[in-house]
Amino acid sequence: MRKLDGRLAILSMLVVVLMVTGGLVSGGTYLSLFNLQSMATQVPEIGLLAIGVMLAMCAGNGGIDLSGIALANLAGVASGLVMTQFIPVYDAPWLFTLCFTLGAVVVGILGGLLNGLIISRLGITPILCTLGTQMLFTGLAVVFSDGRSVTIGSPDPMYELGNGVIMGVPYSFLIFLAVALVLGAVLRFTPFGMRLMLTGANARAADYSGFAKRRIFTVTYTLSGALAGLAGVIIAARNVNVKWDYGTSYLLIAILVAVMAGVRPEGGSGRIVCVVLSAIVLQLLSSLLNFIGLSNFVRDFAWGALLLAFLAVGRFQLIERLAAGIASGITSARVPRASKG
Amino acid sequence: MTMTQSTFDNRNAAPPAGRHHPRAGLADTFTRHPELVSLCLLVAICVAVALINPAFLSPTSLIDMGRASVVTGLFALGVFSILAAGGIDVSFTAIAAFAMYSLTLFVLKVAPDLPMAAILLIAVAGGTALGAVNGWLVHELRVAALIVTIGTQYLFRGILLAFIGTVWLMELPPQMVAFGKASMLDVTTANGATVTLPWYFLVFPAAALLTWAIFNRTLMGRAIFATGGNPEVAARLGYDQRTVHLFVFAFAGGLAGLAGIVHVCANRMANPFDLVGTEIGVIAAVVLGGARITGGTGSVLGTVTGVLLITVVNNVLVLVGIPSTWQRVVVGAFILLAAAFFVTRRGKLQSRNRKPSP
Amino acid sequence: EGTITTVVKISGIPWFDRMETGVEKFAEENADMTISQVGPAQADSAQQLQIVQDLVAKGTDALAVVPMDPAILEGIFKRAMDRGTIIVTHEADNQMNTMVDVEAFDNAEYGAALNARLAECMGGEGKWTTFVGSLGSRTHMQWVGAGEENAKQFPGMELVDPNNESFDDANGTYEKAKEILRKHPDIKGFQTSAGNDVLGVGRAIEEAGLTGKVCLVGTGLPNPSAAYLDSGAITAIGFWDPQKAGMAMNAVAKMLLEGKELTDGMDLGVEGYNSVTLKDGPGVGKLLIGNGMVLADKDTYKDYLF
Amino acid sequence: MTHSDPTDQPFLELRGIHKRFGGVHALRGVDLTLRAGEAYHLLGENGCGKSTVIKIMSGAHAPSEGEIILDGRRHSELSPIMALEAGIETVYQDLSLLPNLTVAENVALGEQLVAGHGRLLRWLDRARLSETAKKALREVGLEPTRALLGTRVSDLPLAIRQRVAIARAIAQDARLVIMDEPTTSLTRHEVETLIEVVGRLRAQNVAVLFVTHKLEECYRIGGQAIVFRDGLCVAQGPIAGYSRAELSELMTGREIEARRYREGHPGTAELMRLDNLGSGDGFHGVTATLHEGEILGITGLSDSGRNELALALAGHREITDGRIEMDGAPVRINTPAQSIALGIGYVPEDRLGEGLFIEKSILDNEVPLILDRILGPMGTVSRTKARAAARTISEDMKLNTTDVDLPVGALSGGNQQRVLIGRWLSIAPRVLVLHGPTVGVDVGSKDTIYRTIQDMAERGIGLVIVSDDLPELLQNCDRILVMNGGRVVAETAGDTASEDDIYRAMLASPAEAAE
Ligand SMILES: Nc1ncnc2c1ncn2[C@@H]1O[C@H](COP(=O)(O)OP(=O)(O)OP(=O)(O)O)[C@@H](O)[C@H]1O
Ligand SMILES: Nc1ncnc2c1ncn2[C@@H]1O[C@H](COP(=O)(O)OP(=O)(O)OP(=O)(O)O)[C@@H](O)[C@H]1O
Ligand SMILES: [Mg+2]
Ligand SMILES: [Mg+2]
Repeated sequence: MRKLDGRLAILSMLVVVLMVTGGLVSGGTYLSLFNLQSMATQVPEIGLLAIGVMLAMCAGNGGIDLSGIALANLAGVASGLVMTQFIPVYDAPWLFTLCFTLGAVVVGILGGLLNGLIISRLGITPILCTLGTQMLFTGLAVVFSDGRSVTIGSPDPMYELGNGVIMGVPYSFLIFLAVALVLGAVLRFTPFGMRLMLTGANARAADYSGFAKRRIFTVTYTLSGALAGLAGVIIAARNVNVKWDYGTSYLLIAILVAVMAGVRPEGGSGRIVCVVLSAIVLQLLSSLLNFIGLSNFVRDFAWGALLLAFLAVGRFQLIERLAAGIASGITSARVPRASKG
Repeated sequence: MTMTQSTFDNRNAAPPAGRHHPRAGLADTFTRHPELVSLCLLVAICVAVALINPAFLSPTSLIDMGRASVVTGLFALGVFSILAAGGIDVSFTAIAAFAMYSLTLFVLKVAPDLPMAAILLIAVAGGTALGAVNGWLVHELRVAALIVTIGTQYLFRGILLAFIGTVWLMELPPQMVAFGKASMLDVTTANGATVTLPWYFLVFPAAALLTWAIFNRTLMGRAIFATGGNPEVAARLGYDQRTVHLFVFAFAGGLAGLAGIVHVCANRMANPFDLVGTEIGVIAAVVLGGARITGGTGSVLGTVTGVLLITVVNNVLVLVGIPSTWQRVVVGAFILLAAAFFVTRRGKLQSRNRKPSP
Repeated sequence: EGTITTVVKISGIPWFDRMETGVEKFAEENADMTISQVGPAQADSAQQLQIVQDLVAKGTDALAVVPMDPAILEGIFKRAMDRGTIIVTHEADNQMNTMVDVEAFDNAEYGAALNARLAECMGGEGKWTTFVGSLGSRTHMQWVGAGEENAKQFPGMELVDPNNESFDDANGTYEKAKEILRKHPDIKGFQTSAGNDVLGVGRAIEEAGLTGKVCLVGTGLPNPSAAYLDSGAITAIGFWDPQKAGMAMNAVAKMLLEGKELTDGMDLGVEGYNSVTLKDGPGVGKLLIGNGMVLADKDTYKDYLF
Repeated sequence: MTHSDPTDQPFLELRGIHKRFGGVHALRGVDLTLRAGEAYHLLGENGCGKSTVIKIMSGAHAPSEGEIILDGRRHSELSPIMALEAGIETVYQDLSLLPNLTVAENVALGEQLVAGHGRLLRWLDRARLSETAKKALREVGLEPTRALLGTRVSDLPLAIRQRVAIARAIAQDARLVIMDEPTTSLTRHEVETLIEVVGRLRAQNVAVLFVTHKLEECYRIGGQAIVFRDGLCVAQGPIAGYSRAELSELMTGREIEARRYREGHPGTAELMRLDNLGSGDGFHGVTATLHEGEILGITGLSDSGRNELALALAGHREITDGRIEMDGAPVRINTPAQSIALGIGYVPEDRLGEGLFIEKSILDNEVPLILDRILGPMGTVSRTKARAAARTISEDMKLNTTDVDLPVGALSGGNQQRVLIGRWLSIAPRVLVLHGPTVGVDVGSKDTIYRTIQDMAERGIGLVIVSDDLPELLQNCDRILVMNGGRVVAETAGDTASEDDIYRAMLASPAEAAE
């Protein structure tokens, strides 16, 4: 518990530090409403995918979801192709937006369900399964769209969804926060969420407690798929078009966001607020570097260094020690080590 | 012996499946040697492809696949070592890119006369050093290796591209070109095309042999498996965890460095953007070869088989006439089917086991 | 005064390094303006989108973008233009939301020209195949499409296993090319699209000892291709000079910033763009086409050292 | 071998050893002296620091304070390899076997590791490996067939694993063999073997340090008793000089008498009937009844089918023959969930591996079965209800803490087991199967657990205790079934049965038993 809160503290601190630095180096532009909104609209896609990765990790059993962005693209492509076929985009904007969203989320759910079933019924390791489905989903998107980008169009509701703001806050960001909030509550307060976390903590004990482990895995990956579908909708709304190869670099970034948020790859623990903050931190950092005009290779470097710094901070409990003074020794959590001699 | 054997008969000690099932002998062999499952799969695929297009069996295509497997193979051996110790690595491609590019640049700019042997040695040494950084971080930070190596992948690649260079090196030092071209075996086909099996191909079997020797003939190999099986217990039993961690990551790093140089020489140019992005595929190959992602299992033979599986599948798509739009679907479906085949083979056996939980 | 930022598909690769020399040249000539080039570290349209979005938010006056994927940038371009940002694009003749798209040449003409060169080498008959960077790359698909169209003039030319994806990775292209050489031992020609394809296919041809027996024409840069051109593994390369394209984009952006009018047949003051064709684009903007196409072979590539 | 005379300088001495884990002060100044050729019994309640002191001797932990004198040389801490080189061999409480290595490797690799002073870059001597392994396995009464040598430890049943662990400890020339609760899953005969092994070791002038909760064994082995309480050594002397009651009192600081707990009587209503039940090659033809409020004991050797029967009742093992009736109506039990729905609970044997969510809080560990019953208005788990439920369970089970947010890993073994049993009480089960309910639990906690068991019976719950701790069964059960070779071979009343009769039934060859 304490440790997670430490993480929350660092992440929040980083948000502030990055904002202040950005404000200083850009002479204020960085903190302009427009830029804040612009950054906020960039967070949701990767944020939703990272939450998906987190869910899979929390379920334990070597859980990970590599198929997120592929599924998001497939969802956008498939739903886009079908809906533009049957619904006049600009004549029935609301109907179209609704159906497209629904379609994409359904595709996401189906894809996630496929992952879930393969993992829980066939017992295939998640990393292998989602790697396979990642290619499958990408491949299907290529086949459906013949490799071309699919134009969704931007009827008003779609445009608003991707770029509109309410009281200065982008809709997409609000949707992301809402989803995070709901899922956070699901994980913390519903029987399913508690079972999910417990299963991740000890799958065999979960067995003996009569948890329907297979169903838990299935639902978890389905949720992750639904999030991917939603990410697909936001991508479509933001970019007007969807394409099968969008966001190939998101694969590692989503994992990066999740682990920076302190989600344990072994399962059983992780907090959604940390994932949200961690996504925001990466966004702030990457926008800041774009503002400064540094090469994007420096960004890779900075992300790597930041992640490692994070680990060091967590490992040596720097935050806790800062708070508690240098009272307790660092040796507490040490695993025995053979000394020479 | 003084005690009564009747009470101490160790029927239970025999593998549980062995008692009541006549076919258990074969089944048991499969459980103990998952690499045999992959081997069967490999043979099945080869037969299927050969039936569809006999050209597959021509020496030229076999040689081509052989050389195509070298870089992936070297990576895979490293990944296998790390998986066996219970870790995982996604930074090895970045290490390879780092080693190959900076070394090529160094040879071009500073030491054009460096003999090839020295270049290979430096590549291995450099890779080993970067790998050791991984190992050290994993050991000291005590977090999942996946996380650490995601960090170092970004870090290494970032340093390479931001501070060392991005310019492609099209003109390699002559000794590297020669190394890439030196041919061990030439086969001339009907249309006058020649296919050469270069000497560098031997790097893969040699590395596989070395890995095999380390795993099966040295204490280190056992210590790595011990760590993968249960790190705390291994530590208590006197297997120095720091040594194990440093060793596996350094070893994988060394192999990655070597792979990088082979890649450059074979490719006749040094492109710093190469390789990174292929890591998940390599891990898939190792897992298809029977190593579990949770550590403590796997074999060199299995790893080699897994590499060949992936190489074959990637290299016969055109041969069997799959249009390019469908190729991803086919590879994805293949991975899923292969994994399912694998798991059901193993699962059947395990259901006979007395273990209660699935 | 005024900032123009050029955003390329991916930074660090030779093609865009060459473009950067153009951008730098233009910056020297316009010392009063802030002119620079950036690009993502990975070939991913999402990364490029982020950069563009941040630059728009930063308040850059004009963006000269070579889209990784024009479709993906439609949304942000529209918003940028609404905000008053000048948008100029390159290699995106289907971009709806751009003020001017600068093309070095007409894509269909270019694809046909490559194919004509290939057909000439093949003597108008035999099997041939095509490579594209990716099935999603519109210009590449246009080029091979035009090539296919052109090849119809020669009944003896048979297209086999078309549109192989190279992902602009020389090594992957090499493997794929070898596989094709195995499957079709009698193949006579390759038409390739992405900048590295000629290197991979060229190496496959050379190593198989088929130099001179198999023809290879594709997009490539002179310097990297030099060795294979000399050996004859590459028959000819087609390209346009990214340096000039970069300068042209920036020149157009500057004119738009200054509120000047673009006219058909005008001179941008950049080689290859001395008398440009101005057409209506597919969307709100104009399509500006230069005459920058270059086809070079063994004998002529030395004139273009980059 | 060079062995020092027992009267000579001691082999190992601990002086003023303290050990702190974060805020937990596990050892508070322990002084201990171990001499060659002597047997020691380290006794104490759960959590008093026995395992910790052992880990300090074997180099697995570094002490926070104090010094270790090994063969006359002072050290502030030992490393595992130093301890091994000095001849300190340890069978840890968790056995510390490497699950993915073979039996031969587990037993004999240590020898080569020590020979190389812990250096790992050495060639492996395979011939020697198998020689050493064979010799050591024979010592503990396992026939070292090729199949056994090559079997992975994870494929072995627990009892054999324990013997493999002992074989590992004696595979090389040890000078001190430490065994932390080595007999928990051994049957009586296997214990006999172990006692013989200990005798032989002592004859070879090897010191042996035992940790166990089974006092009977200590008396049989003889030697010195060392009693720990709350991280301190409170008594040391020849074990024969202490009575059971004295030892219990020393350990707990209070008096506990050995007595039959069972006072109540089973009801008359039949709760569950097993009719000719069978499960693959686990067990067959099991017919039995369980009444309301009855406590039924099931015992047998580890391969007698008793474990499989327990698992089958809990839905973890397929039932292939026969049927189960509850309240006279046939029921199906294929999955744990079905079993739970029928009101059948199961407390697994392996507390840490199969029972607890060790990183999670006490609350999380106590409520997982009733998540659906403590919902708030929104269909979410009500934190207040969960907290209340957890508090009640904690109180019912007399946990030594009221803080339900504490990680359950911070509790001692006895308290952890109580959490686990409490989890099942929360669903008010009709039948509760307890598999080894007091394995590795000290006298004090045992007392609480037995009282709870009796309480449950009073409430009409049918209890099945699967155990090989015969006194436990005799103290608690109405009836005891003895299994052998997959069948029930004897049934005795709990108050009249004698340990000897039960042993005889357990140990008879299956053919004899069938008669
Ligand atoms: N790993 C740990 N982290 C934090 N606190 C711990 C840890 N282990 C133990 N504790 C604390 O130390 C206390 C003492 O534990 P101990 O095992 O001595 O309990 P106990 O009273 O002896 O229980 P029992 O009667 O079951 O033996 C625990 O109740 C707990 O509060
Ligand atoms: N790694 C650890 N971290 C924190 N506390 C620990 C750790 N190991 C042991 N403790 C605590 O130290 C105390 C002594 O534990 P130890 O395992 O030595 O008890 P024990 O006497 O062996 O008990 P048992 O009979 O249950 O095995 C307990 O309170 C325990 O919870
Ligand atoms: Mg205590
Ligand atoms: Mg203990």
